Amino acid sequence: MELLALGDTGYGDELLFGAVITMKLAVYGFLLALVFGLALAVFALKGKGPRWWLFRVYASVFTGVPSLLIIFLFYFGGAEIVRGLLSPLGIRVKLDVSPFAAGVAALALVYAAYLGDLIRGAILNVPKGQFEACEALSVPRRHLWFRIVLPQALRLALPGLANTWIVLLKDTALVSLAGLNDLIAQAKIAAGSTKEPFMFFTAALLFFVLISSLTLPLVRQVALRLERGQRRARV
Amino acid sequence: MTFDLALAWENMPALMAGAWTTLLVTVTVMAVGGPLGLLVSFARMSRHRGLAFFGAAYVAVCRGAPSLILLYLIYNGLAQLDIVREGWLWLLFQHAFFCVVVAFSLNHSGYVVEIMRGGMEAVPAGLIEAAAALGLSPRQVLWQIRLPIAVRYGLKAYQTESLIFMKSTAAVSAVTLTDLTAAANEIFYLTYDPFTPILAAGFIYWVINNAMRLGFGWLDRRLNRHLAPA
Amino acid sequence: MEFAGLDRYPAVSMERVDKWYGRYHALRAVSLTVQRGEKLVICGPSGSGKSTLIRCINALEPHEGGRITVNGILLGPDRVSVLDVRREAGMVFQQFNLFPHLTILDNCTFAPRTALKMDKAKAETLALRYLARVHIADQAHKYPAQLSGGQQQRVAIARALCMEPRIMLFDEPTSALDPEMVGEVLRAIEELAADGMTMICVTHEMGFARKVADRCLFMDQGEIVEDAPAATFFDAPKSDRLQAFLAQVLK
Amino acid sequence: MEFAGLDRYPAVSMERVDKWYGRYHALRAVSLTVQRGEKLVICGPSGSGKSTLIRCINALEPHEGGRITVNGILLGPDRVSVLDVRREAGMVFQQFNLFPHLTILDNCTFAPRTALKMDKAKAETLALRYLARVHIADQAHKYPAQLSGGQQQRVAIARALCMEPRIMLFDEPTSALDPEMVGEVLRAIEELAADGMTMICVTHEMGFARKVADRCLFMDQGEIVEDAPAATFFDAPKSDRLQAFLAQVLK
Amino acid sequence: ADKVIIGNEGTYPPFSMITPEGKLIGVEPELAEEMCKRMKVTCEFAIMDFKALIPSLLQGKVDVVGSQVTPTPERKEKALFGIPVVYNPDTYVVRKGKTYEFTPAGLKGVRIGVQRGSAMATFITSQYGDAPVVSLYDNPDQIKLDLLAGRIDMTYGAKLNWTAELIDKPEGKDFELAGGDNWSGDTSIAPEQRGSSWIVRKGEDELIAKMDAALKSMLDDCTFTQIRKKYLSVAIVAAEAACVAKEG
Ligand SMILES: Nc1ncnc2c1ncn2[C@@H]1O[C@H](COP(=O)(O)OP(=O)(O)OP(=O)(O)O)[C@@H](O)[C@H]1O
Ligand SMILES: Nc1ncnc2c1ncn2[C@@H]1O[C@H](COP(=O)(O)OP(=O)(O)OP(=O)(O)O)[C@@H](O)[C@H]1O
Ligand SMILES: [Mg+2]
Ligand SMILES: [Mg+2]
Repeated sequence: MELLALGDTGYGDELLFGAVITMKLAVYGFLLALVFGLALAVFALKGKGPRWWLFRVYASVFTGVPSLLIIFLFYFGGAEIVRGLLSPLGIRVKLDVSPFAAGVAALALVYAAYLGDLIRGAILNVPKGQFEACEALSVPRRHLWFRIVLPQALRLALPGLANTWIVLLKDTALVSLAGLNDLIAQAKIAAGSTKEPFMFFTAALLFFVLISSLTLPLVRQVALRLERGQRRARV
Repeated sequence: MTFDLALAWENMPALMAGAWTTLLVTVTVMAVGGPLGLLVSFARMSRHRGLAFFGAAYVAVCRGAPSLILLYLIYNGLAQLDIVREGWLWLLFQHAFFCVVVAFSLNHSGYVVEIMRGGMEAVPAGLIEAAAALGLSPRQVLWQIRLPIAVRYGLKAYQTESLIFMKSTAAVSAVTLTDLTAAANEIFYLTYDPFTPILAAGFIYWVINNAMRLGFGWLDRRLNRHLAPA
Repeated sequence: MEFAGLDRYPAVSMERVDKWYGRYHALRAVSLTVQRGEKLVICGPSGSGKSTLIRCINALEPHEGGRITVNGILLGPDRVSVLDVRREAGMVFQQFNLFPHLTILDNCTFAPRTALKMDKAKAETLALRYLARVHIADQAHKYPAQLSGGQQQRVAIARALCMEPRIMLFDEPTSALDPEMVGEVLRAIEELAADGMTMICVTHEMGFARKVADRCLFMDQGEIVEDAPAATFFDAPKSDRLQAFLAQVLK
Repeated sequence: MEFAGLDRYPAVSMERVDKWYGRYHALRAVSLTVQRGEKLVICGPSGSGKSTLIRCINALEPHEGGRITVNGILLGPDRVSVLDVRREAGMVFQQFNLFPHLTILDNCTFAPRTALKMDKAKAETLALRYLARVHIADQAHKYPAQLSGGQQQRVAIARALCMEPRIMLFDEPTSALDPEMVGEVLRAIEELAADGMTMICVTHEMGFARKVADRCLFMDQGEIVEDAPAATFFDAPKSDRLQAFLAQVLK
Repeated sequence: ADKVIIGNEGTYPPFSMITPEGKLIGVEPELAEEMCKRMKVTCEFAIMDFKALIPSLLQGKVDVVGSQVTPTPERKEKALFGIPVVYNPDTYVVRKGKTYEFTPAGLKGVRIGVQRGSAMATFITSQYGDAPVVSLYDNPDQIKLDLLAGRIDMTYGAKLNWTAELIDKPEGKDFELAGGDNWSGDTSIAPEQRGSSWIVRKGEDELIAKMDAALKSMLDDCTFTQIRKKYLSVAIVAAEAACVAKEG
């Protein structure tokens, strides 16, 4: 067990650093995916027009292919892709895509597709009457979206968001294969150096289980807050 | 960014062999993990406290753990135990494929439990009461009314999970199986071409993904015939 | 009918029945006897315990105190006789509660086949007979979602009849319907009543009550406040509470 | 009131208005003038276009042909004047459509604060005044789900009044309510009517229509079939269709 | 170049490993540090999976692969190889008491484990075709576990490592080396020049020349051998011969 100690005698601190990187990757990836997914949802909201089809194509590509391949593509080909996109504009940059950047970008783009679908569904499930009431009261668009529709959509989307968060968190494990020193990579290094793989892999497993188990009560708290007013006061 | 068509074509047999492994793993795990999840979902919803706790813990671990780690612990971890290695279990656990099926089925079934539970809870109480009022026994109500309706409710969520899970089978390369991703990586290591093998494999995944989607769509139409307009 | 002696028992008898939801006292020492063939209408304000009362008769809710017997079968707090009682009493709900994934015909044959182990052909003949009785046999192969509310409710009635119960319980069978569909469902119930079936019906359709009911109950706060023949119930209500209620409902 | 000349315009005028839902012709050359202060009740069978009519007045639905003017503001097919028109006409929906995550008070202050940029204190004073007018000021800090249907509908009325519209549109304001709660909402509307506000109300509450309406319309299949003062409308319906309708609704 | 990024795997004892303090140690990192000193450049290590090393080099993410790379024709097409830093011949590891004939017929149905993406894997397929059952692993540790567990009959890999990591250890008592020393690399290379090297991108001729010069000077003044001795008792390149002889 002393191998798991923090400080110079064990790999505990290395694992911890790895865990911080894993969490950072997951949180950045998720937040970006959320923002981007929201944009996609609003973009593709209306019926089956060209925008909807554009979104379908996007989603089909990014949800149809394993995130690992997209991480690899960005990591090994990202610089070339960006250069290719910029060169017609006459911009030349020297740039290197770090595994972290590739990971965040890939997770954000992949999960934006999932979240876009989820959020779009949630918005469509907000009763039409809410939109009509706002229109009838001449409420400006911005307020309609940010204060009436999105808070209610968030409540509907919450279970799905929590689920997606857990899936994304676990998907970060793949970025280690592109050379990021996240928790999994640190566990592999510690295992390789000490020849005690099980201890370190079990530790990593417990970390993931812990975080996803903590997610659920947290989500319940948020849900209770959002549910404010939805519950019928029992007398 | 260049896609080397000749290279992709030349390696098609290797990629197809990988895709076959991917499919085989996916289908086997769905066949094992689905019923397993159903079983555990009964424990999860049971009034018996011990069973319910077991169900909750099962979901927490199986759903929370990355399948890569789960797989590693089962494949390499169990092999360290003498009881496993010297008993009849070894006949099974010595095979990477078997370990893959176990690990992924645990993971997959963790999701199935929650999907089933959600579906079962969403069945309107009125339907269950109506069945009870018709004199059906609780067992008949469960199997003939609640379950069939819950399955319909859960189908969409199950589709999403299955598609994500199919893609996550890329982790099986960690235990010597050469699936589609591994096959693409082999080509990558030999050629160091960063685009061709990945894009080719990506395309095959995309095809598998959409084939599964079509399958689910067909199932959905069959099961939800009753919602179609007359 | 098989039991010659059956007629000696009342269809339903409740003696000082108490029902609690947690700490809420939903039925307070309710006593009630319904004779065979009688048509009983129950009304009362929301939350007064009407649904609870008829759900107790059908053992959909367990009761905590007192005795309930249905066609002579005692429904003790031990609830061993639940299935027997449920075969005596068919129930029609406000929300229809048809099984959405089964066709109309399957909805009707489902319980006879699974609970009574009736064979398919016989169950279908039976189902078509009762569907015809509520004038809806031509829809037998559709699914519930393809019918209007009024049609769905008539299917629900046929489905309950297929178990050949001796008593029918209706819990606000028309209150989830569009005004235009209320009529067709009430007509179907009226026809049943004319056949001599024992019926207990929670409803606020006063016109219907006047026409069909032998007896009306008024409930408030878990108690039966007034219990009178239909005529006097409406025209000479005794209690203040019923007077106030009728004044409001009849505007 | 600010415009001295305003009284010269009718509150609402529709000239040969056509409305299509895809290929379905929902309003067929409807013409209608509502004078300021007038109380208009619209009735008719389901699907006859009642909701469509009042939603067109409020520009919730665009119309395809004809002219609609509201207090003299022309609502052309170009719809540039939508916002102006919506400030003239408040609307109360069948399903209340309160914002479930905002308190009653916030529901009422939300539009004045966002659309009119009113400051918080002023908006709250206003809201409490209108909540008091529908007798519900004491519930201001609850959430909609904690109120009964009747109370929710009264909040919806107060919310619309907070925008100080000159015309109120009601689309079946009581048909989603339990029978006991209909009364309280109708009373609140009656009080408004007594204050002299212009009102257009889709409803099947004939008692209410008789008491409050100056004029009644009967619609069928997208057309106004009968347009008469309340008294003659009920007691001497001219068209066969209205006669049949009244016969059915009044049982 | 003032700053050179050196890619290393960190999980290949005794050549490369990471201490509990998180420090990269082993024969190769220490040699590399000394080399950098002599080249008067600052070096930085990037630790990653062996499989990611060459792609990272090609993409410019690292400047040098500082983990021994066996020259194969495909690799030589993509990168410049320095002088050998280790001649680590490949050999088979088998269960004691089993004898195999190392021909396609002799290995028919035999289960062999090799590392994915390695020169060894290519060697096995080119030698025996599909006669043996080849299992591919991400790293040698997994091969060792499966060898011990009995999932595979033999492995083929670097002799020095397998000796240090299995044969010399108590758990390796049932295993032995077999099949002699083999060269999995480019067979066109003369036997005395064989060995694995550090590599740089094509076109970086100046860098590789400076590296080679620094390494040569380390070999000449026996610093190379001193560093090696901290971890390994036997010589790892032919060029060490003089130093080894001097010390007796
Ligand atoms: N499952 C339950 N748990 C707790 N309280 C309940 C439950 N079901 C009913 N109640 C309460 O019991 C009382 C009687 O309910 P019941 O449904 O019998 O009323 P009702 O007369 O049928 O009213 P309604 O006309 O609204 O259907 C109500 O106050 C209700 O809140
Ligand atoms: N958004 C829509 N798209 C297509 N058809 C519509 C739409 N809204 C209404 N309709 C159709 O237009 C017709 C008139 O509808 P409207 O809602 O105005 O009727 P209504 O008189 O208000 O009926 P109800 O009493 O049921 O509310 C109906 O046939 C309806 O099906
Ligand atoms: Mg009730
Ligand atoms: Mg309408």
